[in-house]
Amino acid sequence: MTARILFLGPLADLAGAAEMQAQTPLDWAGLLSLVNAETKAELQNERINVACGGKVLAVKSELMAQDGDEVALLPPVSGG
Amino acid sequence: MTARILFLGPLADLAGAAEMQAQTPLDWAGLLSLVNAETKAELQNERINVACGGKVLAVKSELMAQDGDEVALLPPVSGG
Amino acid sequence: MRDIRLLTNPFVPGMLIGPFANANPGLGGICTFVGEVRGEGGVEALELTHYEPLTLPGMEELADTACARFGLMGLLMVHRIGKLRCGEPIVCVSAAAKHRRGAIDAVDFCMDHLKSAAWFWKREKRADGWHWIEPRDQDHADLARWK
Amino acid sequence: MRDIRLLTNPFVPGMLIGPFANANPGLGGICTFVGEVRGEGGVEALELTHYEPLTLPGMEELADTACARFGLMGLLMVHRIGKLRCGEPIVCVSAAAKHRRGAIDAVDFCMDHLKSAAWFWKREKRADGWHWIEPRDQDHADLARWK
Repeated sequence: MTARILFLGPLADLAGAAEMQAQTPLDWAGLLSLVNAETKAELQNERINVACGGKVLAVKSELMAQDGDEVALLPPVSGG
Repeated sequence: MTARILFLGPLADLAGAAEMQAQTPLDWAGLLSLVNAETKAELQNERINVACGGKVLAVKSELMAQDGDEVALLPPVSGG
Repeated sequence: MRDIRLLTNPFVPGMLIGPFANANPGLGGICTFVGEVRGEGGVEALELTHYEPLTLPGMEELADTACARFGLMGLLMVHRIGKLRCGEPIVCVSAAAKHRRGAIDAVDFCMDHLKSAAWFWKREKRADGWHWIEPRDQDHADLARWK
Repeated sequence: MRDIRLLTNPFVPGMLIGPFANANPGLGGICTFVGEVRGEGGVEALELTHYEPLTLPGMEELADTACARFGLMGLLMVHRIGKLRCGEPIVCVSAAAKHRRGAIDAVDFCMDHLKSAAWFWKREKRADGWHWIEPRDQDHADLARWK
């Protein structure tokens, strides 16, 4: 019963990995407890978005990942 | 001692010709006396610009064309 | 690289834009607008007249202003004159700059000025003959944005 | 005609724009923006990563919004991902419409959103290694114009 956590863009450098597995069910507090202090602080910044199962969450603290879900941690974007 | 008067764009239809010769020196009143009533009315509209010797006049009533000058009567433009 | 031209014959925009882009190495963004003759409303052809002593000097002056105002690396500005058929390009403006904002704004600026502040007159042929095109109110409003 | 793509390999904008223009007969104006990797400041390469489940759906949604808002006849929106070298195109947006205003504004709108509201992350390689690019304040200000 696991979810896949993805650290996108610069978050991968901060977390020290591009992805990790986590036990489910996994809520926002649970996710924050799995990362290092710097990453935890950054994830709580409003600049960071969270997607679960391919949908961006309107309120990331309401994360509730189930078995098989992919959770993507999305820092500020820069395309073009 | 003549100047060449050019009627650009729709003004040529109104004046009945694309160009004419006029005696010089020629001032604005003199030019207006050479054209038909409809053209005269239109030329006095602020939408109409006048160039003399390749320069657009800031104040068209200050026209003073000399021998060899080309006077261009310029209606509202539409490019692109 | 600067290329300002009046053309009396049909042109293919890609033949101008490709070499123009290559002539501005190090650019960050390039914006291009191409206007074509629309065939709607029964339009069969379009004719563009101009006043030669003013037209090209006016386009050069417009190019000077745009290059300075938007910090351009390069500017291409090509306008057709003469008779055009539906689907033919009338105008092509391409601006190269370090950043997208300068390139896009420069094209917008040049097109607004070519539309209603350059020495061209346009008429279109429909079934009942030739009709002169007056600039639209929208064109004047667009131009006023840059004052 | 609508063509929204992510590309993992280098592309030649003219090879996309020519067919796109031909696929929209009756257009009045077509505006195109191409962004390229600038080599200044010692930049040796650029890498664009994205989040696949969101990126293309987000671009499709952006295209829906632009087509409706600006009354477009056609929209081409192509974005590179992966490693890019200096001078390579990153992004190409082309919009076809009846009038120039819709075409130009649509390109402006799409570029602002691709810059700071699409799921891409960009980093550049300089002599001392890789550096992530943060969106500039100007990019956020540009985006806010459309709210």
